[in-house]
Amino acid sequence: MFFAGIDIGSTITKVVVRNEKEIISTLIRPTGAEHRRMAHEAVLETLQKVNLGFEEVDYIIATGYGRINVPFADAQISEITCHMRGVNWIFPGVKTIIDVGGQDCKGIKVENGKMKNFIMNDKCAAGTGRFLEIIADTLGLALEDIGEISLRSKKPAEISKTCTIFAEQEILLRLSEGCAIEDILAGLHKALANRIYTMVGKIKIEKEVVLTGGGAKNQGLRKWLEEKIGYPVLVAEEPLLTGALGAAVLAQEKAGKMSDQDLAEMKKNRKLEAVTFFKEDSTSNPGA
Amino acid sequence: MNELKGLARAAQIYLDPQQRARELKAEGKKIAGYLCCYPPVEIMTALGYVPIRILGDMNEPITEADAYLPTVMCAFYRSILDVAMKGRYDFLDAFIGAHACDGAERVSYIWRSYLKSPCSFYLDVPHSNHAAAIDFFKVQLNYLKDELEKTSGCNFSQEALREAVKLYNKQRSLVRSLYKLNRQDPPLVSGSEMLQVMVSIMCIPAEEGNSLLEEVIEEVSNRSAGPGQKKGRILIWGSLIDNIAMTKLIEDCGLNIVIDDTAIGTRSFWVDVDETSDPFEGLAVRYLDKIVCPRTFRDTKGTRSEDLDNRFKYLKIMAKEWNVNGVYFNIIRNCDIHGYEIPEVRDYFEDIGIPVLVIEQDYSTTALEPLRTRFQAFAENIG
Amino acid sequence: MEQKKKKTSSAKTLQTAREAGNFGKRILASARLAAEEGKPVAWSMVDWWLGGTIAKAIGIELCYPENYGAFCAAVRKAEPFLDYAENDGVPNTTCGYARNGIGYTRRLKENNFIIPEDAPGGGMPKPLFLLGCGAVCDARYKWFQSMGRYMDVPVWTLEFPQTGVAEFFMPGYKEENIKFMVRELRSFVEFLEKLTGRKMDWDNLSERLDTTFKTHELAHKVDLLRKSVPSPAVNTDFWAIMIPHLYLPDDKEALAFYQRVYEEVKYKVDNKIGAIPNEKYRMAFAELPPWHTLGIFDEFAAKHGIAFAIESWNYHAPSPLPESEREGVNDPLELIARYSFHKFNEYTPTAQLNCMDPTIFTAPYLKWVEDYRIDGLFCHPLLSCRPATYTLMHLRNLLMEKCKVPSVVVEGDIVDLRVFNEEEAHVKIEAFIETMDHYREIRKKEGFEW
Amino acid sequence: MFYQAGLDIGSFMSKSVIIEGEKVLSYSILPSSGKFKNAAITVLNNALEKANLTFSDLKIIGATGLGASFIPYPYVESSEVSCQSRGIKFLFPSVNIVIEVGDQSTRVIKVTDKGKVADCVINDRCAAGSGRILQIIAKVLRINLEEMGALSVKSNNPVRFSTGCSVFAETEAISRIAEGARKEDIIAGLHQAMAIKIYSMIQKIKMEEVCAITGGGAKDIGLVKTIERVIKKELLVPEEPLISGAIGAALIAVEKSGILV
Ligand SMILES: Nc1ncnc2c1ncn2[C@@H]1O[C@H](COP(=O)(O)OP(=O)(O)O)[C@@H](O)[C@H]1O
Ligand SMILES: Nc1ncnc2c1ncn2[C@@H]1O[C@H](COP(=O)(O)OP(=O)(O)O)[C@@H](O)[C@H]1O
Ligand code: SF4
Ligand code: SF4
Ligand code: SF4
Repeated sequence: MFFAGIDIGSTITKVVVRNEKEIISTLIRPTGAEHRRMAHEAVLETLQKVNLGFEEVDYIIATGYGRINVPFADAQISEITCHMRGVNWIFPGVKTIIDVGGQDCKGIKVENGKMKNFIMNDKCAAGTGRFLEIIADTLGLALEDIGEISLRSKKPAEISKTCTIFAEQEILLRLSEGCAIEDILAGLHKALANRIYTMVGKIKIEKEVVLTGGGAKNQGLRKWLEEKIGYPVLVAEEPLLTGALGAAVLAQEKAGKMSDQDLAEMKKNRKLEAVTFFKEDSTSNPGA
Repeated sequence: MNELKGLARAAQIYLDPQQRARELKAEGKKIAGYLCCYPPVEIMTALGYVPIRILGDMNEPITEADAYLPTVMCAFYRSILDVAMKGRYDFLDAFIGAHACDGAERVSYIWRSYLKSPCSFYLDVPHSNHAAAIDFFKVQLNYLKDELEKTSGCNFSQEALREAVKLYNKQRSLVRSLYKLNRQDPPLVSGSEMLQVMVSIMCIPAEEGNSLLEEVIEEVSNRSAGPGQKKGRILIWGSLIDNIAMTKLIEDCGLNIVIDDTAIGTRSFWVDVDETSDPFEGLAVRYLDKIVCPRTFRDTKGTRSEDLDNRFKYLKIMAKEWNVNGVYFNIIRNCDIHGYEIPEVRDYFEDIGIPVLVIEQDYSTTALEPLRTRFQAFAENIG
Repeated sequence: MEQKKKKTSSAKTLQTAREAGNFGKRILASARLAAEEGKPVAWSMVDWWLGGTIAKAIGIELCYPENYGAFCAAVRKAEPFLDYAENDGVPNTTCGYARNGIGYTRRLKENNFIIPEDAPGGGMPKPLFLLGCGAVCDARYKWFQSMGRYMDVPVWTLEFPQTGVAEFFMPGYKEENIKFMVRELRSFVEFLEKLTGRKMDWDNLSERLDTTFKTHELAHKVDLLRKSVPSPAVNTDFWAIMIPHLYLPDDKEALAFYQRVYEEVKYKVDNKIGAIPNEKYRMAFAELPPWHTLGIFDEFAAKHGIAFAIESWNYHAPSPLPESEREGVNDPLELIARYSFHKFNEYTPTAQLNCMDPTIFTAPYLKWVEDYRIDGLFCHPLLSCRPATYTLMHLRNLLMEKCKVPSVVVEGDIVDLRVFNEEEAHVKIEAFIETMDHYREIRKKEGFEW
Repeated sequence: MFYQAGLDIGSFMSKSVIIEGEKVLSYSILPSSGKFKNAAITVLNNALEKANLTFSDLKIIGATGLGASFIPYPYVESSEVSCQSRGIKFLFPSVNIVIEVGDQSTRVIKVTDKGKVADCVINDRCAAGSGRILQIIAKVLRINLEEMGALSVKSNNPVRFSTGCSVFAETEAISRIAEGARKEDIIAGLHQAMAIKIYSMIQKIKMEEVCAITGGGAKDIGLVKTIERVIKKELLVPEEPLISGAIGAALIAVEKSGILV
């Protein structure tokens, strides 16, 4: 049997396809404006890599920011649950998950594989992966590199503005003053780590701590977070995939609870078509 | 007058809660607006006023109020002052402010510094249920009566007050009956429907409210398709909710709201007024002592766990009788009263194995959507 | 978090103000000593001399978590406590003192009630009970109730009625308030006697009251002296010297201290010695200060010649209780009630005159701007204390409308320095100088006194 | 008579003016591009050139703005708030209130008869509501900043933004485009959100008779119209809104130095 999880993040779309035992194929690609109708293609592409047909997949779960309207998914599950399950699958001993995504930052407490508590910041971009993207962009550096570069600093610059937009300006100001790029980057990463730490600290950080989501790919962020927390954090080999992985794991679980007949019936009804899955506006007409 | 009945009528009133009051005003009735659940509606009714609960508006961006209130305060009360400054409550004949919490207290003050009604009274509600406090509150209620009497055009009579007590006790018992219909699984009334009914009965005369409740009870008792079964049965605790955008969002995410302990909900109706020989006695005890809201301090007696039971036992009972498997703490940001209470109530529920979701919300419909993921994750977790 | 803020504490202009810090340390030290000797200690909210004096008269040592919050903030050690409280689920919007206190208590509990070694100022020992209060703000009892969470000790809340301006003048209303307060105090005494097994020492109480009245009278006289131009003392002095009159007014040493404060200020007034060189503007400050960055006021003084002539109504001793109120009152509890009620309502007639509500936090300023010849009001809305912030916008409206005194608003917090932006404060003050000039002219044109 | 220069080295744009007595002789505007020193030099030289003057003709230079400290020659510095209020008063003697929508902050200033600051509200901790968002959205929509206004005016169905954050507004705009929302509706929605924010700022210092708008945002006719609709008042707009701060800087410099005009 085959199961798929598709995590349509605000920034990056991730797909994981599994059989009963292991991951057999994955895909990571930007969610960018032009890809927002292409969830079905992302899934097909992932399947193609291992020569699977769409009908062969028994259960598909969509998660992430754009999960709400994926017509071919058999279920939608929030990314909080999916990340938790994905990380727990890789690190069974995990107690605290810090997920730094493109649009939000979450802290999740896990106890015996069950979610105990979570906290989420999504009102201000200042504590999210978007912050890093904007910095990289402002400095004309690749997102992949800024973390490493920041590690070279011996004297992190003081960044006083918290707002992402203003931090961007502050970078320019510091550059004009002749501050070294690595020091600026170190200052920014430190500030980001502090904000994330304060937020997640509210649910009490306990060992083992796993850092996941796109932010986990950033070495600088990881280091400064570890410094705040006081001990090392774990990171999956590919931290971007934990949400999709969790979705795939859940897919297997759900499929396991259904009869073959029901599964077949469900598969028949799937619609593999292009529909925009971003529909955040469903309650913007409240009170009516 | 109006053909709509039951839930449909409630939905209609909810859309413009002050409309009925304006109609009555045009017919020559006097209208009294009050804050929070502490000013006794019985006294207003006994003096010929139609009492209406003053509400905010989550749909209306707060602009005018910023000239009078800082942005760091409870957005519900900021919104109240905002819509009032924009004229929504200009028709009131009496304004009754109350010391429910600091927010309510200061807004009462500021309201009457700028908006003048023919009659206005600030009801000082003591902080505790000490014996001296109850007596003091009784004195306060008498002052309220005197003040209202001056402009009501009718004379106060104990008899009228006793009648009003009966009328509202009946309302309370109807509300409790309605909520009881949600003990079954799936519940018969959705959280949004319930909220529409609660808002409605707070904004129309008690007799009308009572018939509305009777209609609704009959309607839903016979219904075959209610809100349907969802993943979780939850209790909502905390600051109030007065807009169905909020309850709809929660229900959309797979949660049945079966019971609540909030100020526009059971907290205003759960307990009756005792029919004491001096009606003010019964009123003072009911409003100050029998309404259980974290704004009233209850003495610590004995051990800590006894203290906790003294403060929150009713929640445990609610949770059990309505068979809930999750609790949502609806905290309007900057609400100190509920804010300080979060850790204790959370632990209290978690001790009996019921998971809790805490959200500090901003009292604005535009800020709701980002909460969706949280409710969904909570539903997945308890479902 | 690393802080690179320049100067934190302020250079006080009064010699006595520099000494006042000892009182704060003394409060903590005597509480710890008492605890070591097995004597009862309680944590008390500032309750305007209601319960504290009574508790002390029965032999209980007090310390004040609120004051401790200000202390931790001033030495910039509050943040870990704030975090620790937030960690347990207390919203970060609640009172900074409260979060500091809750965080501290949580630490204390986890350390088996042995004061942590690194506790700022030596720390507060575990109390026998917690004394909350209903005056001014909900935090004063909700916060104490929350601290109870960690200690399993009883919490007592003293009632403090809050009256509306119109209601205050209703027939019999005031006496009902007093009656209520006296009954409350009586049950508090019963509570204490039961808890400690001691008997109330009424003579001791009367003596303490007597001292309190004397200390306060001096403190009040100092306030009156501060009306002189140039200002003999400024806000940073006041925030230091207030500690003895706010927390230890019934203490003989505090009384002696105030005598010296009075003499020092009197000398400066008589010789026209200003607290700051070159006083050009006189400002008032509402309401609670940024304890972590008091040095900023020195900078304002140096840069623009701003003297903060009066500030923080909440912390000031009231004028002496009028004779008419004392006459025939033999019960010390009634005296306390009348005095505390007086503190909160002495400006109610001013409020009535101006057709406004409330008295607290607003009416005193209406009188002060005239008495102290104030050019501008510095409003400090606090992110974490709403009670002292709720009425600031209203106050600014009133001052402008009734007295043509402008205000400048700089957001910040008492404890949480993460939300204070010094740079912003400087920019705003700089622009505000022009504003004050402008309204000076307007006041002159409209025939105001100053 | 003598020549005075005013410089406003903003985070986004550097502006310079040359004034003689009551007359603005010339001005120049350049992007700061993060190189404040260069921008300051070039922008002043350009204005001098336009006025046919040289540096030595200048009697005094006044400066303001985030990047003022990078100016390499002597100048008199004043706060941005004071400069805006003085500059606007110079342009519109009747004005009581100025709304300044700059790159980093939005300010509402109450101005005295003499062009001094009577009161002000500044929004500069969070970029939500500042002029910066206009640029961000223009970039997302792939249009020029200058085109925004005209498009916004055409909308009859403004999108309702659910976020205050400028960064997320960008993402939200992207989603809307993906859903097929029209550009004009997105821009109009943005303008609506900004206008409400500005309205509530004005409320904090109370509305007055004559209002003007300046700063980069004033160049956006859509924003100006939306604010006018929300506050129910017409706004005065300078011919070149970007330079009002620089004008004020020049004027204040003269006052501060005590030179007699
Ligand atoms: N190679 C990388 N190096 C550093 N950071 C990265 C890298 N790839 C992605 N990121 C960060 O991850 C974020 C996206 O994370 P993701 O968890 O996919 O969020 P979402 O699920 O919201 O799309 C980006 O904003 C970026 O900051
Ligand atoms: N032609 C234009 N149309 C619309 N908006 C503009 C235009 N030019 C500039 N702006 C806006 O004005 C802002 C810059 O304003 P400015 O007053 O120069 O700020 P600062 O002084 O901080 O640099 C930019 O962020 C941009 O949004
Ligand atoms: S939400 Fe909070 S501030 Fe608002 S009424 Fe309730 S207790 Fe008061
Ligand atoms: S007045 Fe403010 S600072 Fe003082 S205890 Fe109350 S909430 Fe805290
Ligand atoms: S501070 Fe900046 S990043 Fe945060 S909400 Fe405001 S605009 Fe967005």
